[in-house]
Formats: sequence, structure tokens, C-alpha cells
Amino acid sequence: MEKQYWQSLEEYKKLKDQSLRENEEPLPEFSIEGLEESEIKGKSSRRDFLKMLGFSVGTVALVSSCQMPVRKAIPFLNQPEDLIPGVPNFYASTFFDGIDYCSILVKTREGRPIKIEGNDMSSLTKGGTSVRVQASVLNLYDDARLRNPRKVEVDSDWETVDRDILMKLEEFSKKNEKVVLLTSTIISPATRKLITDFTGKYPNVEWVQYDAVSYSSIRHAHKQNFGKNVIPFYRFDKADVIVSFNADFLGNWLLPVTFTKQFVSNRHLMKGKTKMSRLFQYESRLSLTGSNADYRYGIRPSEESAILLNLYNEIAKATGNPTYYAPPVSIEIKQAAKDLLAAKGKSLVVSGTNNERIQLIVNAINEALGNYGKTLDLDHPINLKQGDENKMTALVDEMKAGKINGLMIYNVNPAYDYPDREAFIAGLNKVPLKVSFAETLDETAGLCNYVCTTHNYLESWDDAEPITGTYSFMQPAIRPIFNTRQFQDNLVKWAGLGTDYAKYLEKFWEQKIANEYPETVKFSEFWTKLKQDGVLQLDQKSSGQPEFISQELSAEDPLKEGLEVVLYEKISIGAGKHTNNPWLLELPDPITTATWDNYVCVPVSYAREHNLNKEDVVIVNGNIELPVIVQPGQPDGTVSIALGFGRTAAGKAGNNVGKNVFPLMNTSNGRCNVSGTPVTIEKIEGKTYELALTQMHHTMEGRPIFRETTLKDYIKNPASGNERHKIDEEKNVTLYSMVDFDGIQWGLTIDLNSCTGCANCVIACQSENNIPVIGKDQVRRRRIMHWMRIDRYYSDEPENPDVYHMPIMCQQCDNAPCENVCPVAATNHSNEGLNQMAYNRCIGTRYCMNNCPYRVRRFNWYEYVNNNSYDYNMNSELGKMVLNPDVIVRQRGVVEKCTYCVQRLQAGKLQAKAENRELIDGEIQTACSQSCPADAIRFGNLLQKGSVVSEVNKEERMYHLLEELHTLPSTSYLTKVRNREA
Amino acid sequence: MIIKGFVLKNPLKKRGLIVFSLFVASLFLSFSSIAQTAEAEKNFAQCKACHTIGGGKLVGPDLKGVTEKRDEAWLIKFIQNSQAMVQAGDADAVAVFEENFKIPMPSHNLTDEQVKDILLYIKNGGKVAGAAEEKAETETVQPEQVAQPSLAEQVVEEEARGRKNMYITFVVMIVLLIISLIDIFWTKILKYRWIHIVVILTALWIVSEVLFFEATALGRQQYYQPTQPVWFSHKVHAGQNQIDCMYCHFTADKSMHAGIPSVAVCMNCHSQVKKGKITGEEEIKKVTDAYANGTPIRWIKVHNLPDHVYFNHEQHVKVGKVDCEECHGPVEEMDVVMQVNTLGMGWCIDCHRTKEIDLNNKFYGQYTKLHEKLKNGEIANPTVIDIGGEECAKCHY
Amino acid sequence: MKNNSIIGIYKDEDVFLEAIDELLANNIRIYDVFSPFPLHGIWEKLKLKTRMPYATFIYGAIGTASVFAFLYWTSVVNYPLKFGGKPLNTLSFIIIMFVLTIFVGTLFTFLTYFTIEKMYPGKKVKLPEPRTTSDRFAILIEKKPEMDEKELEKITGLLEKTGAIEIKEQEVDY
Amino acid sequence: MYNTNVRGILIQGNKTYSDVTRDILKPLDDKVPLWWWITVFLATGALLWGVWGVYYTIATGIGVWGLNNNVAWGWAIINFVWWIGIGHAGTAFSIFLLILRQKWRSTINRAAEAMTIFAVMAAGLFPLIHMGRIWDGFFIFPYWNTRGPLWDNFNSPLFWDVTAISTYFMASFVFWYVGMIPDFATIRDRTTSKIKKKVYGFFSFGWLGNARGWLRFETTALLLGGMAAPLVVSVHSIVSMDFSVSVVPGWHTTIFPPYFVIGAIFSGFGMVLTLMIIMRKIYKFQDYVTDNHLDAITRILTFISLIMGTAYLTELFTAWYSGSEYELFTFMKNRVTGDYTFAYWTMLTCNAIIPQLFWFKKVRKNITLVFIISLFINVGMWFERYVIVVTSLSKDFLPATWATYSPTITEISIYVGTLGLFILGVMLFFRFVPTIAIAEVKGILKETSTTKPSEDEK
Repeated sequence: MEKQYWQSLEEYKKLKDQSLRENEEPLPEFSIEGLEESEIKGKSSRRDFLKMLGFSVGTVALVSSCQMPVRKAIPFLNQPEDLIPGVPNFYASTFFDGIDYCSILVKTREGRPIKIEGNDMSSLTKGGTSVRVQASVLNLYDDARLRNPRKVEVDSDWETVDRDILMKLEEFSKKNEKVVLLTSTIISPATRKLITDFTGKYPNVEWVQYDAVSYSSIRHAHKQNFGKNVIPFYRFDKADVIVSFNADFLGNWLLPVTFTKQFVSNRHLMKGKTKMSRLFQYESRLSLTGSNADYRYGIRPSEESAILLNLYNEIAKATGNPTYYAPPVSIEIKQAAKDLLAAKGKSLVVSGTNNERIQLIVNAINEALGNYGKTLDLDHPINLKQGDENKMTALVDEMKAGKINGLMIYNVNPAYDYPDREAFIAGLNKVPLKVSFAETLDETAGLCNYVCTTHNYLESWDDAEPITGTYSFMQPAIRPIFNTRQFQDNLVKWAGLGTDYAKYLEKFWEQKIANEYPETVKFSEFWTKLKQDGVLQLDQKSSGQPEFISQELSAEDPLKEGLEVVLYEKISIGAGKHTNNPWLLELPDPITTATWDNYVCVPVSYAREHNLNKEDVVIVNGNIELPVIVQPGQPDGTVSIALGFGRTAAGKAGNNVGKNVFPLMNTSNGRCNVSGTPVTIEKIEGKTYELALTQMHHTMEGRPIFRETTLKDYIKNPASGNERHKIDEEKNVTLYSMVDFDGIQWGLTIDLNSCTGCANCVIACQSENNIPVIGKDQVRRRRIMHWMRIDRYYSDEPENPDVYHMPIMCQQCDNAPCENVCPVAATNHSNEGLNQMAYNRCIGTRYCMNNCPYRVRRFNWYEYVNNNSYDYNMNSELGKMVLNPDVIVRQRGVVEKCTYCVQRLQAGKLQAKAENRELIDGEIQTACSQSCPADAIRFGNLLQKGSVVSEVNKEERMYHLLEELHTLPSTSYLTKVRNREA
Repeated sequence: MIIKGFVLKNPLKKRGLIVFSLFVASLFLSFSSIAQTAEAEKNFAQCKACHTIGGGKLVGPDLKGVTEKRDEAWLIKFIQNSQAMVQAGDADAVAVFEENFKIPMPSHNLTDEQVKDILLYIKNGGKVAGAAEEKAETETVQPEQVAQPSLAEQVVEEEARGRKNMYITFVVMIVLLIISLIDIFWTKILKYRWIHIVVILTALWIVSEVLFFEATALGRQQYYQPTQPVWFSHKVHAGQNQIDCMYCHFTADKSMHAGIPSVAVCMNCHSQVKKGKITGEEEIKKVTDAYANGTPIRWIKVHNLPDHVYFNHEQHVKVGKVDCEECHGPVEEMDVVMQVNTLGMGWCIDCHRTKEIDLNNKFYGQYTKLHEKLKNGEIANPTVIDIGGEECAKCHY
Repeated sequence: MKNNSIIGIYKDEDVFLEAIDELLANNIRIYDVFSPFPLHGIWEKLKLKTRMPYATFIYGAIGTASVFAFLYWTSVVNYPLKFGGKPLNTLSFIIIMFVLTIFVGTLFTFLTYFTIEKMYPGKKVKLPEPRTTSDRFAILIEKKPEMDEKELEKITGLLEKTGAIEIKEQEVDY
Repeated sequence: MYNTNVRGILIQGNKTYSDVTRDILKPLDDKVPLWWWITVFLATGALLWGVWGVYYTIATGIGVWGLNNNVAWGWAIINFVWWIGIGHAGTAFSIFLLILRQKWRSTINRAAEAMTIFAVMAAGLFPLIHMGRIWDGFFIFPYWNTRGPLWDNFNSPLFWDVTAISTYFMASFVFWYVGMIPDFATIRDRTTSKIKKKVYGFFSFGWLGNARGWLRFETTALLLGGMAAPLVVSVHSIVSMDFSVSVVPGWHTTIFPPYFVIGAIFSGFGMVLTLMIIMRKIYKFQDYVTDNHLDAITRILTFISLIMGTAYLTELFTAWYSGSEYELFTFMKNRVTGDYTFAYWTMLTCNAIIPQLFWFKKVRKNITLVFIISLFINVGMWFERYVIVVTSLSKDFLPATWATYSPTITEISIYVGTLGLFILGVMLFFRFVPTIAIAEVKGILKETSTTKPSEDEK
């Protein structure tokens, strides 16, 4: 098959060219609007894929030209001899973009990846994903991706680029002139080896790793305390008491998916379990983690060290450690200290602030509590965030001094995200050889002489070692769409180590296994299994707990006046790597519910004093003009602004969205920190800017929507906070007999106690169900199309509110109000308890939308496909390849909604039928439940005895949303329990 | 629906049913007699494309006596994946490969037991013991099918004639309508008004019937019979040569798509068979050329469903055990494939309403209430609609 | 209907009604009466009756029954679909039956009216006296061939006596 | 026959039969006045703007309206209900009063019925263009099809709407048309213009005016009226069920059917009043549409206004008494107070308070004041629908989904377009159809005139 494919590809091209000449216009089957001829030349058989575009037709004539990845990659679940059209293949792979890591499964149909799922064999992510991981599949089909390598701003070919760069490299090498390889953090052992090999060949090459948002002080503090330059592996699952200072570990910090899994594993209150961890969050903005905290305190960034030192002193007093002078602070720490002391060895203190002074105090506290070796693992440190800003500063200085002759940039974009970007650009302009390894022509790549266009990660081979000893494997799920080459391929080639990184990788592992684990039998079997599983755990011998070296602790004096800025990465686009992903741009922020923009979150008190209202425009530090959101929970004296916006070369969706605030980074203490820069903000009178918010009202108005209780009450009465449920159940009388289901009744439960509000499900749903992106203006008109949304409520205290995250999708009511009112029977009830929606029958009266008390129905106000006014992925031939062929793309004028992923239900049932067996509980998962990192969403058959959902529904915490309306939803919720004293 | 005179009674449908029922009957009978070898016969269908049992060499060697000649384990391995053996350097395998002009025998997805069955079948000389009579019966039917090769064409002709009649009637009715309207108001030639009324009503009825019929046919392609880039005859392949549908459309029981075979599948035989019975060398050359040049043949898809319909072959072929003919008609009698059924929703629903489900499938065990009803005698034979076959989200999502 | 008629034309409603009484008292058969607006008293005098109310009732009854049959057949027998936990045979039918009963009743009543009146668009008629649609009243008495002079004179005399402002004899056809 | 002395003299000015004919047909015979042309021009302009709005909506998508995920119904439905309400006056007038044998209706019912027809036409437009996929709108009819056949959802109030409104339109139109036949015949027989004779002859269906004809005519009118009378109640009850059958707070209430019917009659009578005052002014029909008529209408309005006020209070009471937090919020925090206070109090003032001025005879007799108040009623009734549709939808069960709504220029254009359609219809009606039922007026002339009406034209 393989050989034949190559044969056909070449000939195919010929035929295509002939027919073009003969007919003067492309044959209709092969014409593709939207892509230029040159852009896809050489990849002609991609066209067949382009033709299929999402609709369920999946023309079978493609069998002959359908392509697989060049090498046969062994799929994860089953081993089809070949690619069968209409049957999805799953490839185990790894998401790593230089910042976030996740083990994944890539679902491909007809050879194109369409969905990312979590890999539940991974010991770290355990089947969870994050929004960026879910949305990354769309990056593969980004129109902004470069089609060819570039040489001085024009497309070129690999021969030229290779020749030129090799020539220069050898020249510099001979003259021993300095060349720097500037990369993101690299966690791939093979790539690290390769870089060593490369620098071995070219000793003049220095390797610098750079992180836009750096955590280097954690490494440095551990270096000082333990002599190990590491970030320990935090074990939130083993901690009963967690005290976090500005560490948004459920949202962005280091390994959010892993940490979410760990965190919630200690908070599931099922089957009579009454023990759960307690989270204290001291933070300078309302983060996702803070919104899930049991105790949350707003602090100024400058107060952090003082508070920590006070906390340390409190603990040191009890444990007999030396105490230090600490400036007095007004923030409550007694409770935290008491709980920490009560949970010695089972507690964890973390700080997300990139400040060595702070990290030393944190380490001292953890040491005093005996947490090292228990909740902090130094043997299996986290390999992420290896960048060191001092090296980067030195590099920029050297560049400016003209000492650098060559700069090879991979996977970083300092021309956008370096705090002093002018300096970087000025330095870069002095470098004679600038090579960028980039997928798109980003800000930095645009300044380079050569762009060695790289693969998307879904086209690449690689491995990853997120924490030492735990490996995850990356393999291509699609043959390269464009004329691109993996970064590592270049190094392999230029270092003269062959042509191909995949072979290098295999050899690397063969050697590694042979050297380190000689007992492992056959390498080919090992290799096959590795590709199947995608993950690998290798035992590392413990080097023993290193000696703790005490350091002098001190705290800075807190600022009392003025505003301090807190920059943060949005859950959606992060620090700007994914800014061109329209799914992420349109994802409502879990806290502010804003899409498409960044803005200044100001504290309620400040807004009151300075007469600031939502959507007023302010000038930050005299040069950044941004709209304002009055943010409850924003501590006094702080404002927060999201990073990652204001890109100028991201692509059509992400360009010029919001403002770039990287220049506001705090570099005062030698580290590059996101918080603490003093800023001034000034209101521009009379100017407003309408933000695209998805939620306008923020309190529950006392309605029993989100039900919560405290752990104390819960232990006394499991139904506490949920007393309404019983009353409503009793009141539920009906004129009609109840619906009687046979065999299957699908049900879904959402544990509000586990749900962190990370919004992974929203993007998973969008990706699975072909949900269109509608743009800023339409979101402002409150027409967002997400089938699944996360409602966010605040409790009544605006200074420091409790935050409630409530995922809501179609509740699949048995007495659905929407069904009654559709005149054309487009929506009705199935025998499996689904609220069916036949799009092709819908005439768009929108009555069902009105009559849905949960407001989960969405209307196609416009044609969102092939419409230049909505120029996102569905208006691009390339972007449409992400569409799920099993789900129809809805026409204008049609109402749509969540169907519990009925296409997955049907496929799962079919598989069981074809295999002549009963359904296994848990084998069918909806898109949202499959990849929930918090295991909050569970799906299954309510009628199956012992199924997870039927068991969960027996919990006393269970209730239905708006159950007083007697809609009898199939979706249930479990009350949230906060671990509070009162 | 259309009033008489416009209705096209589809003779194929009936005949297809007879063929089908005989087929089912023979299957069933043989199944009940010696289950194992009956399955083998079915499995052997895919071998028949290249091999005979005592009928001389086709593409591959005559299989008569092969079981004596070779060791069983060797045969099993070879049938499952011949190329692997060749590449591994098995002397016998290489010899066979070279004897047969290096045409690789495609690997088959058969279990060891199934292969053993087939070998037993070959040993028996290609007969299913105990099922000989039924087989004979089926065989007697076959000549009849072959004897009337123009069935498909007949339908097309009849269809064309019917359409022409319909259009003529339509125009005549419109004219009549106009005339009678003019007469009733202006010219008043005819004294008897009731004649006008009758004419007008009849004309309106017929006109609206025709319009309804045409509107229904919008977007449907019944009797669609496009000319394919290669003059490929299913009649020759599936009818006369008796190649099993699933030999070429091998994903029909694995995927939502039945799959149009790749040129490589054609080449399994056509690397040897260079001359066709009807078209001579010309058409086959297109295929071999396509293979040599690496240009896929761009077939025209005959059976199309609208985008908003999700149809899965696996569900129907494997689970529902629906025969290909039930939907596609007697393809084995067609030189050029034609869509004989409307493939409209009503047509689907009609089948769902009558098609009984296979309660032996363990999946249906969970429908406890259905089983109870069955036990109580409330339902005799549960059909697809009893498990939701009439519902929207089974096909539309 | 085509015949020769003696037409008496009146100006005043009261005079006209009295004239009818007078003629009827004299055993003269009034063929028809024309007036610009409905005169309720005349119908009893002329013994005119209509059975349209019965027809309407039957239409309505048929409407109700057939609508129910249709609704029941479609939503219970032919293609049962479940809506919002309601039974297949729902109370909602009552509303549709109510409205469509009126629909059927109205439609067929007015069709019946036009049919029995033989009225249709563009129908041409020639009134015996055009002003009867505006401000004149007319009595038509059929002039039968068997009538003799005396009888005719009696009729004209009576008409004149009862206050007809004009008496004419003409062939009517309407 | 029936003593109408209570109401005094119905037709003033000692008209004779021929006077009546001449007076009423005068607008049809006279030269077309300038104001007519101007009005028609303006109305056509408005209509064309509306046609643009409709075209733009259908070509681009419902998104050109100000609707959103939460408020999925807006001006279109408000205007639909408003027009349907106005469309109630005609039928209410002619049918109820016909059944009640109220003779004084005779001079008003024709115009009121015409108003009904045009209002229902305007109303019917909205559900149509309001559909997301108007090209598939025929799905709403339960016709035999080849999808199974697949039928409709007979539980849906929208389906009831379709049947009710089409029945209502058909019945009203038939009733109106049948009533006009004798008048067309009058024109046919009276006119000297050949074209008019042809055209009105065509539309008069060969009317004779003989005794049997009148008998069947009267019977048919009574039968149609008798059947249409429940329709007056049922149509707006069904329209109200669009709301009350739902679960939306502020909609889900049993008071809606009577409340809507009364409201419809209220708005209809308001509009009748507006039109009558204009008509009698322009055409000098003071003798036919007398002050007594207006007085009668204003008295009815006063009474209905009281019912409306009661209904509003009842709603508030029910919301409070139900104990449902959602209902209570909708009424107390989102209508009486809150973002939509203006609309709510406008509604209450215009509908329940201002019409109370009719208690004073001075107000009733002051035609200008009556006219102004009638306009207030029209505005108030529009706001009533606005309050119902928008407030309930914009803030319903889950506060997270709350959203506000404001119309776009397209929605306004369509509304203005329907106003144009209505006015154009009325103008054509004034011009080409006898605005007062001639035959019926003649029927009551005798009983109400002081002198003999049988004289020739004066």
C-alpha cells in the first residue's frame, strides 16, 4: 500500500497538471476554492480530503488515494490492516507546545485528525485534557500555517534552504563564531540528545531555552536548598491541606491537567466518603484555582513574601525552627497555619510567583512541615519550564553587541513576548543568520532570513518526559499537509546523522533501553507497545532525600499605595501561542466570561472610588488602552490583565485582538515575574468599548440553582444544601404517566464538587460537534453557539466572593418543554431518553429556545459556513477539515443543541452489536465526559444496574437543575461541598 | 402514490425478493445441516475470484488436491498472509509465488478455524455435504436470471416511457384545465356546467399528483444510472463469475461506507485476466493502466444520500443482516449499475417497520421489557421500530 | 328562469309590505320580490324556508369527526412520536378539533351558499328593475299563458291600488 | 322590529334610501382627492421599506434582527400579537353585535371588518418571515409526504396558531365579502361607468336581491357569524397559549386566554375608534357614524379598560400568591421595577388609567380627546405585548443567561412596512368599497328615521 501510494502521488500530480493545461480550468472535482494552486502543489492528493469537508458523505472513491501517515503508525485501540473510510483510527500521541504537556489520543477519520481525546493510560493526565489541548487540532488546519520553507520573505524549497544554512553553519563553525539555538523548554530526551549531538558537531552552537512566562526561581530555590536545579513533582493528591500563593495550578501552573486530576481525587465525596482536602488560596487576582478554594484571600503581590514569612514564623514556632523578622500583615494566616501544622507531611505549600525570596520561604515551610519526599517529589522532578531568563538577558545583550552570528529560533516568539521586545528586535537585526523553525510566520519568524517551516505536532515524531521517569510518545496522525519539515529533522540532517528524526528517535530508544533496561526483551515489541500505549513508565532509582540546606529568609515590605499589576495567562489562549485559534479566542473566560479580548480587571473598591464602570476604557501606564472589567474578588491595590493578546502576526483570527502587555512584566528582582509591576491607570472620559461577554448577570438571585454546603454540614447530613430536592420530588405530581424506558436511558451527572470550571468540556464539545465560531460582534449580541457552557455565579460579597462554576448543556428532559412546542416535530423524545433534534426538519421558529428553561438551544442566526463575514475555520477549505464527518454542519435558520453526542452513542451501540455483546458501562463517553480532567462529568446508561451514573444518582447530593419545573432531566448535578469551618 | 397509469411497478423488486428468499432459504437450510462448512462456502466465495476446485487454473492455481499436497499449518499461514511468507523466504511459498507470475495473493482476514473449514470444503470438492439439493435449487434459478439479462434495461425503458406518458398527461391536463376555465367564463360553448366542473377537478387532481410526484423526486435519484469511467459490469463479475459482493466492497461489514475497491483489488485478478468477455481488452486496459500509472479511477457514485442522513453499512450488513440486494437491487444482473430504490426516508421507514431484529444478538438482551412483552405474547416479532427505528436521532445528527 | 312577468314597483317599504298582503289576500301568486335590503317579514308571508343550518351542522359534525380521526391516526397509529412526556393521544387534539370544525363548517357553508344560489364570480344577471338594489321595491307576478285579460287586469289593478309607482310587463330572465 | 330607542336615533339627517346610497357611494364616485394620493404614496413608501426589511431578513438570516440566544422572539412576535389583537375588532363588532342584534353596529361593521382583514394580513406576515427557514415553511402543514409519512406535532401552540389564524382569516374574509355582495350589486346597477359596471358586476357574483336570495343571505350571515363568534374567543386564546403553554415565568399563567381576548378586543376597539373618527371626518359620515356610536364605543372601552386593569393586578397577585421565585422576580423586579419599568408603566397607564377619563361625559363628547385616547390605547396595547414577550424572555430562570434585547432597523422597517400595508389596504378600501354596509343601513333607516326614507334624492 505504501509504495503504491507514493507511486500514485507522483502520477497524480502529473495528471492534474495535464488536465489543467488541457481544460484551462481545474476539473470540478478537484477544484478547491480558497487555496492557491501553488500552495498545495506537490500535495495534490490532499485535495480529495479537501473535498470531503466535513459533510458526512466521505466519498468512498477515496480509498484508492486515501493516504496514511508515511510510515505505518500502529493505532491504539485496534489494528486495522488499512485505513477504512468511515471508521475512525486512534493514535496515541502527546501534546507539547513548549509550555503544556498532555498525553492524548488523536482521532482520525479518512486520514485526518478531527478530535483530541485524553489518553487514560497516562499516569499523569489519566485521560484528562485541557482546552488548549482540545483546540490544538484546529491549529493543524490553521490558514496561517506556512506552506513552504522561506528564504528572505519568499517561499523557497528545502534544497536551497538546506544548502544556504549548512554553508553558513560550517563557515561559522570554522571561524568559531557564536551561534545560538534558542528554543522553548524541551522535554524530549531524544531531542535533548540530538541537540547535544548537534552542538557536538558544531561546537560554536550554544543552546538557550526560553520561557515567556518563567518559573526559574523554583529551580533556583531548590538548587540553593537541595543542590538540585529542579521543580519538584507536586502531589496534590497526597496533600490534605494545600496552601497556594498565586499558583493557579488548576488553570495554568506547570501541569494543570495532572494537578486537577490529583486535586479532585482527594475531593470526590462518593459512597459515604467524607474526607476531602482543604485548599487555601492567597492570590492577587481571582484565578480558576482561587475560585475553587475553600479559603481565599486577596493579597497584593508585594505582600506575598511578608505573608509567607509570617506563615513560616507561625509554623517555625511550633516546629522549633528559627524564625525571622517579618513585616506585619493584615491578612489572616492563623487558620492556614493551624491546618498545616495539623497535617504535617500531608500538606503542601506552593507559590506561583517567580521570586527566589518567596520560593525559599515556601521551601522552608514545606521542609518544616516535613513535606519533602511526601507531597513534594524531588526524585521525579517536573521537566517543564527549563528556561532561565538570565541566559536570555545575556543573549539579548550579546546580540546587541553584535557577538552573535547566527540565531536559530524554535518554538518561541520573543519578538512578541520578550518583556523588552524592542531590545530583542534590535539585537536580532544585528544577527547575520537568523533561522526560524516556525509553523506560522509569527512576529519573530517574520524577522528571520530563513524560516524552516515546521510540522504541526500532529505531523511529528517525538517523545516527552514531563516528569523524570514518565515518558509520553508523539507520533504523526497525518502525513504532512504542507511542504514542511520537523524541527528535529533539520538538526538530524544538518548534523549529518541521517535524514530523518523518526529513525533517530527509534535508535535513541533502542540504545536507551539496551543501556538502562537490558532486561527488557525484544525492542521491536517494546517499540510497538510504546506506540500503541503512547506512554511509558520507567522506574528511576531513588537517589535518596537530599539534605536540606537552610537559607536566610527575608521578606520585602509591602507596598501600601498605588496599583500593582498582575499579568496572567488566560485559560484559553495562554501566553499567546494559541492566539490564532478561533475556538480558544471565543472561549469565555471561566471567571470573567469574556471572549475575544483582554481587559483590565479592577477591584470593586477602586472602581467605586474612581467611578469606573464595566467597559470604560482606561490607559495603563500611559500607553496601553484597554477596557475595564470591574472584577469581584480582585484584591485592593491590584489590577490584572491577560497576556497573549495584541499579536500582530498570529493569523486572521488572532491579529490585533486585545493588547500586548508583556512589557508590563516585572523584571525588578532579576527574575521575570508576571506580577508586581506598579502601574497607573487613567480613565478616558466618555470612551467605552463593548466587550464580548457571555454573561451579564452574576448572582443567582437566591435561586436554588447551584447548591452547596460545607463539609461539616455534609458529614452531619449528606443532603445538606440539597433539602429542596426532597421537597421538589414530593411535589412532583403529574397528570400523565411517566415515560417508560426499556434497556437504555442515557444519563449524565456533573459533580459540582469536582468541577473546577476549566472549560475543557466546552472546547471538546465544540470540536466534536462542528460548532461554528461566530466572532466578537455576534458574541456581543449574545449569540454564542457553544452547546455547552459554564455558568459562573458569584456570591453576594463583591470584595471576595465565592465563585460557582456550573457546566450546563441540554439536560435531555423526559418532560421536555421544548419538545411540546415545536410545530413540525423536529424535536422529540427518543426511546433512549434523548431529546432528539432533527436539524433537517427544523424550520426555525425558535419557540423551543424560548421554552427551554436552561437556555441550551442555539440558533443559526446566519449561515456560519462558507460565509466571508464569519471568516474562521468554517470559511476555509483547510479549516473545514477539522469537521467531524459524523455530525452535520447546520444550515442557517436551524436550532441546534447538545445531543449527548448521539453520534458516539450510535457508534458505541453499533460496536457492541457487531461484537454481539452487551454494552459495557463507561465504554460510551460523550466528548465532554471523555476528557474531563476533574472527572466531574460522568456518562452512562441509567437503566444499567451498577453503572456509574446510576450509582452517582443515588447520592444524596444529587439534584436536577430547576427540578421544581418537573422537566425530569436526565442530567443531574451533585452539590458542591466546601471544606470550611463555618 | 401516483394514480394508475403513472405508477411504475418495479418488476425488479419482486424478482429480487424471490432471489433473495431463495438465497436466504438455501443459506438457512445449509446452515442448519452442517453449519461449519456452509460458512466455508460463503467464505470460499472470495477465493472463487481466482481459484477453482477442479476447474483449472484461473488467476491462481486449481485448488483441487491442494489439501493433500500441502501441510495444513502451512496452508493456514499462507492463506492468512502469503506475502509475509514469501518475504520471510519460505521456499514453498516463493515457489508458488513465482509459479503464478508473482501475483501476490491478498491476505485474508480469516481465523484459523475458518481456514480449516475452507480447506475441508476444498477437500469435499467444493460441495457442502447434505446441502446438495438446496444448492441445486439455487443453481436452477440462476440460469433464469442470466437468461433475462435485460431486466435492468427493461426498468429503465419502462421508466422512461412512464415519465414520457406522465409529462404528456400533465400538459394535456393543463390545456384541458385552461380550456374549461375559458369556456366556463367566457366562451360558454358547452352548456352543461357539470362537465366543466368534472374536467377542472380531474385536471387539478392529476396536475397536483404529478407535481407532488415530481416534488418528491427532487433531490432523489431513483433509476440513476451514470456512465462510469470504466465500463465495468457487475453482471459479469457478480452474476456470471459469482464473485461475492464483499470481496470487493470489503468494508461493508466494518464501516459506514461499503467502500469502492481500490485498483489493487481489481489487479488481484486483472493482472492475469486481460481480456473481457464483452469489451475485450480496452476496458480492462484502463484498469491496468490506472494501476501502472498510479492514477485512481474516478468512479461516479451511484447511491447517494443527502448530507443530513447518517447511514451505516455495518449496522445494516453485519448487525441487521440485510442483503445487499434489498437496497441495491439485483446488481448482479446489471451491466451498468442503477439505483433501483428511492432511498427516500419513507422507504427506509417502511423497511424498519417490517424488518425483524435478531434477538440472538446479546446486545438486545438489555431490552428487558421487550423480552417480557415477547414472553407475554404482546409482541410476536419485534421489528426495528420496537427498539426505536422510527426515531429522528437514529439517522439524523 | 325565463318568463313574462308583471312587475309592480314600489317606493316605500311599508306600502310595499301592505301590497304584498293585499295580493296574497287576493290569491295572487307572487312569483318573486326584490328589495334593496332584507325584509324580514316577507319570508313568512311567501312561505320561504331554508335548510342551510342543518347542512352547516352536518358539516361541522363531519369536520369534528374527521379531524379527530386524522389526528388520532397520524399521531397514535401511523407515526407515533413522543413529545415532552405527553401521551400520544393528547388533550391538544381538542383545540385543533375545535378550530378545524369551524374551518370546515365555514368553508362548506359558504360554498353551499354560492352553490345553491348559483352565484359565482362574473355571473351576469339582468334585473327586472335595476333600482331595486338601491331604493326601489318590486313585486313580480308571473304572466302565465293560461291567464286571461281579466285576471291580468285584476293584477295590474291591485298593483295600482296598493301604490305601485310603476307597473310594467316584461320578460325576465335571471 | 327591534326597539333601538335606547341608543336613540342611529342615522341622523332624515336620509332617504337614495340618500344613503348616494352618500355612501360618494367617495367611490368622486374625483380622487389629493390627500388620498399622499396617504397612499406614504403608505406605499412604508410598505416598500418593509419589503426591503423582509427581503434583507430572508436573504441574510434572522441574525439581522436584534434577537439573541435568550430573547429569541422580539418585535416580530410583539407586532404579530398586536396586529392580531387589532384584527379582533371587526369580528367582535359585526359578529357579537350581529348575534346580539345590536342594530347600531351596522354603520361600523364594514370598516371594522376591513380593518380585521388587513390587520390579520399584517399579522400573518410575521410568523412567516419569523421562521429561520421560510423555504421549508410548508413543513408546518400535516400533508401526506414520503418521509414515512411524517406528521406534525399537534401539541404545539404554533400549530394551533396556524390553524386558528388561517381559519380566522378565512372566516373573516368570507364574512366580510359575503356582506359586500349586495353593495357591489348596488354599485353595479347604479353606476354609469362601463368599467365599474364590469368590475363590480364581476365581484357581485350575480346578486339579485330577491326574497329567497335575501333569506339565504341572512341565514348564511348568521351561520357564518355564529361559527365565527367562538373564533373571536378562540383565536386570541390560542395566540395567548403560545405564551401560556410555555414554562417561561410571566408567560406560564392560566389568566392569559381571557386576558388576551379582552386585550385584543380592547385594542381592536381602540383602532376602530381611531379609524372611525378619521373616516367620519374625511367623508363627513357624521350622520351615519354618529356621536352616539362613538359614545357607545367609549363606554365599552371604559369597561374593558377596567377589566384590563384587573387582569394586570391579578397577574401580580398570582405571581405573589404562587410563591414561585421566578414568577415573583419577573413581575416585581423585572416589570413593576427593574429594567423594563418604563414599558410596564406605559402599558398600565395607557391601558388601565387613561381610558378611565371616559367616565366623564365631557371627555366622551370631545372627539379630539377621544381620538387622542384611542391612540394611547393603541400604544399601550403594543407595550403590553412588549412587556410580555421581552421582559419574560430576557430574564428567566437561570440568571447566567439573562440578556437584553433591542430591535434593529430591520425589525423597525418591517413593522413600519406592515403599518404601510394596513394603511394602504384601508385606503384602497375607502376608495373602492362602500365603507358602510348600504343594505344594512337601509334596513335600519325606517326604524330610526323621523321621516319617510322613501322620497327620492333630495
